[in-house]
Amino acid sequence: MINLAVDLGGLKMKNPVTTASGTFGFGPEYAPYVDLNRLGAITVKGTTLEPRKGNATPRIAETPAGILNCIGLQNPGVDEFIAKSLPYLRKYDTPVIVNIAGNSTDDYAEITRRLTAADGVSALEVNISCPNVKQGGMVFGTNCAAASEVIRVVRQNTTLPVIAKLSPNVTDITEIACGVADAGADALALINTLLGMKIDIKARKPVLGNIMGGLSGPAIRPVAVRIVWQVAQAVKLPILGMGGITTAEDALEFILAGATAIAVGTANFVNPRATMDVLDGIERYMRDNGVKDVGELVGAAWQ
Amino acid sequence: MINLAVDLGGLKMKNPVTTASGTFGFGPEYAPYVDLNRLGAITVKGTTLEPRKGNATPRIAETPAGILNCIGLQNPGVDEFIAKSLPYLRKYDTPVIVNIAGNSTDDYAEITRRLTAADGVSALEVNISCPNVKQGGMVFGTNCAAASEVIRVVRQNTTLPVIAKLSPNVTDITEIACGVADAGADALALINTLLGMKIDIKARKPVLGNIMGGLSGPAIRPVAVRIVWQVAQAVKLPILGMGGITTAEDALEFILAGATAIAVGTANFVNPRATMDVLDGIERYMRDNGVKDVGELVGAAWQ
Amino acid sequence: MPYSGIAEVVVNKKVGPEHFLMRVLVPELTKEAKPGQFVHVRCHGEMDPLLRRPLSLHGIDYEHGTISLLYQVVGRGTRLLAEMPTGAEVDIMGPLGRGFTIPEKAQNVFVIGGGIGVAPLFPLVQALKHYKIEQTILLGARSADWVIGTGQLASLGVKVEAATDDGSLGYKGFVTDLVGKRIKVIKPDYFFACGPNPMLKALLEVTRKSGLDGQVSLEERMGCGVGACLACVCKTVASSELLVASGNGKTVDSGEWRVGSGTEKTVREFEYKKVCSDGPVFGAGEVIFDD
Amino acid sequence: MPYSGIAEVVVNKKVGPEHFLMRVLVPELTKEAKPGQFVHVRCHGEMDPLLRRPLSLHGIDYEHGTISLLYQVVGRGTRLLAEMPTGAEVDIMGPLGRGFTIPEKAQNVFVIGGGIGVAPLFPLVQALKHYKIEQTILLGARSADWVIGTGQLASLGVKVEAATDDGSLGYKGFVTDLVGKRIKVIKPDYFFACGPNPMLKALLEVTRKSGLDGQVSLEERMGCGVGACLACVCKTVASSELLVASGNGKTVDSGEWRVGSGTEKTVREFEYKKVCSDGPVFGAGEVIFDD
Ligand SMILES: Cc1cc2nc3c(=O)[nH]c(=O)nc-3n(C[C@H](O)[C@H](O)[C@H](O)COP(=O)(O)OP(=O)(O)OC[C@H]3O[C@@H](n4cnc5c(N)ncnc54)[C@H](O)[C@@H]3O)c2cc1C
Ligand SMILES: Cc1cc2nc3c(=O)[nH]c(=O)nc-3n(C[C@H](O)[C@H](O)[C@H](O)COP(=O)(O)OP(=O)(O)OC[C@H]3O[C@@H](n4cnc5c(N)ncnc54)[C@H](O)[C@@H]3O)c2cc1C
Ligand SMILES: Cc1cc2nc3c(=O)[nH]c(=O)nc-3n(C[C@H](O)[C@H](O)[C@H](O)COP(=O)(O)O)c2cc1C
Ligand SMILES: Cc1cc2nc3c(=O)[nH]c(=O)nc-3n(C[C@H](O)[C@H](O)[C@H](O)COP(=O)(O)O)c2cc1C
Ligand code: FES
Ligand code: FES
Repeated sequence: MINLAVDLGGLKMKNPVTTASGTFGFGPEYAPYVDLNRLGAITVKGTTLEPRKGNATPRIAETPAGILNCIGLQNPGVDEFIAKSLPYLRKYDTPVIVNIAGNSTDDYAEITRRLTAADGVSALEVNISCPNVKQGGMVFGTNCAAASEVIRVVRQNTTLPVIAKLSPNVTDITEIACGVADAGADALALINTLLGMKIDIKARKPVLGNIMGGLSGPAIRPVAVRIVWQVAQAVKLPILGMGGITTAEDALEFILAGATAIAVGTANFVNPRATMDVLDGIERYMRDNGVKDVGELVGAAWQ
Repeated sequence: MINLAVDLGGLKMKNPVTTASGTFGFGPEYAPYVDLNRLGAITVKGTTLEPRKGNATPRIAETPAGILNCIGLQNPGVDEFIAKSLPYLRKYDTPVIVNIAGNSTDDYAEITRRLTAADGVSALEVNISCPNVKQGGMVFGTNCAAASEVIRVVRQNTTLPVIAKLSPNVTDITEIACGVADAGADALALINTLLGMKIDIKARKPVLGNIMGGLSGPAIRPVAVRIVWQVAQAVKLPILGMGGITTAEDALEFILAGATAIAVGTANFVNPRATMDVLDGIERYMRDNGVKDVGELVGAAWQ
Repeated sequence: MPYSGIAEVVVNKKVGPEHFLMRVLVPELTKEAKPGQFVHVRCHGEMDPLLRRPLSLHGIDYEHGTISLLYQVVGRGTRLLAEMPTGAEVDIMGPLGRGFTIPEKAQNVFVIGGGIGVAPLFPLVQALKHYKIEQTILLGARSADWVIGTGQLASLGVKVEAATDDGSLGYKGFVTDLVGKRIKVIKPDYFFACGPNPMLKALLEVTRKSGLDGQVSLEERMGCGVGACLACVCKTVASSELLVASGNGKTVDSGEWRVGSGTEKTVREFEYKKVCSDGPVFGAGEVIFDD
Repeated sequence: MPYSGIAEVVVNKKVGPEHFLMRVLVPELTKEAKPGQFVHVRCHGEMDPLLRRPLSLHGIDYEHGTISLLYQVVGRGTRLLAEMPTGAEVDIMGPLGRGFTIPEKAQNVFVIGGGIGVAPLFPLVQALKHYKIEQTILLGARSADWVIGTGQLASLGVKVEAATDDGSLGYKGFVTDLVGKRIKVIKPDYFFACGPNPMLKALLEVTRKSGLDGQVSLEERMGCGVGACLACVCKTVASSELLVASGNGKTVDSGEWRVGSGTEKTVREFEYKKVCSDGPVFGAGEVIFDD
């Protein structure tokens, strides 16, 4: 028998495959294509205390082997999420990771309390790395003290596993990883998008409504694998790896680099069954290579 | 008449198109495909004081719409460059930009003196951003004080235009750009490669001989355009833009974002005539849009 | 439930200056397809270009299990599609989105298409014909060559009028101007439209002025196509709110702007809706175009 | 001067379990082509996969201006190549690199191929035949199916011997072992070889032990293909130096390691040479394989 189950900082997942926040909606959108019960966890769209409209359009642009997005955390707010989305998600036997963002540490504290009190939330992924919002977002994630402070506040207000989602747009990500580890994070999510932009040469202005956006998809995978590799060796926390994963082979690169679990993001848009294909492929690789427990592969490329 | 000539911090180029260091050898390699006289400048492979063997193989890996390289500054050393390559390059009516790297500020000082004394060097591009060498390279480029110090030393030892080539692997590139501007740089080259890696899932170890490598090619273009856009608005120096330019449309994105000149790198490997195609395309765009001077386009997306 | 998988290209041929018609054998998808819905198509198997391309259902052949797509080559994705030979496999998802709904009261309708916006109107025209609803089709394009499908429509026995920028076919000018003129004569009671956003914006000014209600099919850049990524949003009147024309000088019949059972309230914020899953077809009273 | 541009695919057909033969019409390239050189091919027009793929000249038809490529589908690039229909345009650069040189003294040679390494040997075999040099061709592969081109070689009237891992054709075992055995019998005075690096490494142990000189064609991952990027380097004996076998227990006839007019000196560092422009063919005495 093959064991695919993993423990991501206290979050028990039946397999290492989850969805990247913002690329899988709140669950029902991909239900026609994916058996949600087979996912290791469902990570939902970034949620804030208050409802948010998000940024102006265009919100997406295609780039070589990637996309830029500037959605800007459009979401119905935490209360509507609890009232409308959680009941749907509770029908599934799959843990729910809620990705949270805020403008201030007070926001993070309050949303943490509300979600901790709600029924059906399994872990919090703390987004301190969104490149697409003016307030909060990436500024927390590129400053070590601010990042640690947010995590400390979330930690103090919850008993749920806390996953800190870090920005790759920094000089030394291991420093921030160490900071949030000390502040009480149970796991790290690596990576959020790279800051990028595209210019429309006909109009002679930026393509995206918000000028800059976050670069995701296969294009960024080499950067993401490098960051997982570096952080896994510097910090003892388990890692949720993501960034351009489209196939099981890609996912295995992250696991071998040191990720305990992985998330499929942009690839869902290209192949709505990408999560299932990745899961099946990991299982096949393990069978073909006589790997009994997926844990044996975690960090195997440097251990 | 259309004016394509630009002034890159004192370096007069007959058009804005040059080659990215390390992707065009020392000139003769692409001479069968490109009329070297038509280039705005030729930027040669990174040169060090002493000859260097570079890193172990494999030195290149393909990634989605990009490549990773870990050449590691293999080069014959500055003296052999002056003796063997400069005489060849002097035959052309095209300025030569020599990309220099060193392990210490003393190295940078000495190589600067030797190249300044040599006949046929038009500008120095100071590589403080190579991700592929242990000593020197990127550590200079990610630390503002160190970066400024290198530029100061080069500045003190030459009358040639000094172009500082910066690393994108930093939290705030405008800070470093300001630092090297104050230290006396005449222009900025943006960007060097992003740090990345790839893992061979069969062998369960990194693909590249040097583990990590520099990511280049179309995949990184959105990041490079964003950096040019940010720096152009923060610093008064002219910018040599690069990162994934394969067509004239790509080049125009950089120019509209604020680059005075642009360099074609990885694209040479895909299309050996890429520099010429880019140049022709820029001219066509100017004609089609009634642009008389390429300078009118520089930064036009935000001005 | 939408299909997602491989389908066989049965026909792929040039039918206009930059236009191709592709017929695809995909019974699972066809059987649920409705006029106004779209499919999300992968143009090849590699990672660049990465995203799928949304294309409207131009033909739905329930009997043979095929759909057809009418597309214009405008960029890399559509160029790759145009290169697919007969027998090729194409990765396709759909049917997606909410299509047209034919209101009970409609008796005499305008079907308006601008440019490639004509694509989704064909199955609608067939449905209208099936319900014996009188219809006038008004198509706009830059010149005669660019008006696609008039022959096919005429063979259905429906009235087709064209407007071309250069007057090489039909009315010389914008189709929206033609609509303005013909509304007065034909006095339709409803309309359906598809075309580029600037055309639809102009059209809504015309129809609102005439008090004509209808439905429009919108375009927006898409990521997922299934409502998950929030890339494709458009501005709509906030639910249960009444939008009163604001400072830009237009006066509109407030009745036209009512959505659902909305009661008259103060002006409030817009609401973003998703073109891919709330649309692409929206009520004409619902959409807000920025200036 | 090497050609770089578009060429027409004249034939592209399956010729082995994973092997394809592509003939390309490209007179400008053909006229300068020599055995052992290669071309650098773009597999499609998009940005992923990005790099060109190096493929040896497997056939050079000076008369018709075509070259042929024999390639094994191992990854995405070669898969895309295999999908190209007759009449397709392929973007090709070449001829590149330095090919085989037939030494004056060679009278009776071994031509050794491992796996797809057989590809560049065909034009060489024809040249050797043209110069009336006696030759024995030794091909290694995993099994009978995987030995490509024996028929074609036999039709040239040259001796072909095979070695297969499973013994399904010819000698059961590695081609390098077969070479070891046949050297003693046939006593060749020179050899040419192409195959995967581990095979070449084993081969050089055999030939060095027997004092047989020759040339080997190497493979390394490439970027530019023209000597500009320094990606494709291989280790060679540093110029005008003599490599004395170091601590790993092998003793070699020092004469075998001499390069050019090298004089005997102390052990020094290796030198990196570029497979794309200094090679792909190197003197057997020149290359150093890491352990
Ligand atoms: C619901 C819907 C239905 C459509 N139906 C049709 C149809 O039946 N026939 C047809 O020819 N076209 C249709 N379009 C437009 C079609 O999707 C674009 O022309 C196509 O995506 C262009 O792709 P490209 O790679 O050729 O162009 P590129 O410009 O290279 O595409 C770059 C990116 O922009 C997006 N994009 C470009 N133009 C548009 C556009 N007009 N609308 C939305 N996204 C765009 C692409 O999807 C891609 O992500 C429809 C669009 C939508 C939203
Ligand atoms: C000088 C030379 C001549 C060659 N001649 C032939 C030939 O005639 N027939 C043939 O079938 N193969 C030949 N090869 C090997 C051939 O280049 C590779 O099999 C091919 O590049 C694989 O591409 P892919 O996309 O299918 O595989 P992938 O593994 O997806 O390729 C990924 C990357 O690795 C590189 N790569 C993979 N395998 C090799 C390899 N063995 N050598 C060098 N680079 C590699 C590719 O070029 C690409 O950059 C030759 C290689 C060299 C260096
Ligand atoms: C459309 C879109 C929306 C996203 N929204 C969020 C979000 O709300 N919160 C968050 O932490 N990350 C968000 N992300 C980032 C992804 O979760 C992920 O970190 C990133 O896209 C890299 O993974 P990928 O390359 O597999 O997409 C978003 C990404 C995309 C493409
Ligand atoms: C093979 C290779 C070698 C390079 N060598 C150097 C170098 O010696 N010095 C340097 O400053 N940059 C070097 N670079 C970086 C390029 O000059 C350029 O900054 C980078 O590749 C981004 O541009 P591109 O995407 O167009 O290639 C190298 C890049 C590649 C791909
Ligand atoms: S395209 Fe993703 S929500 Fe519409
Ligand atoms: S492939 Fe670039 S030097 Fe050989």
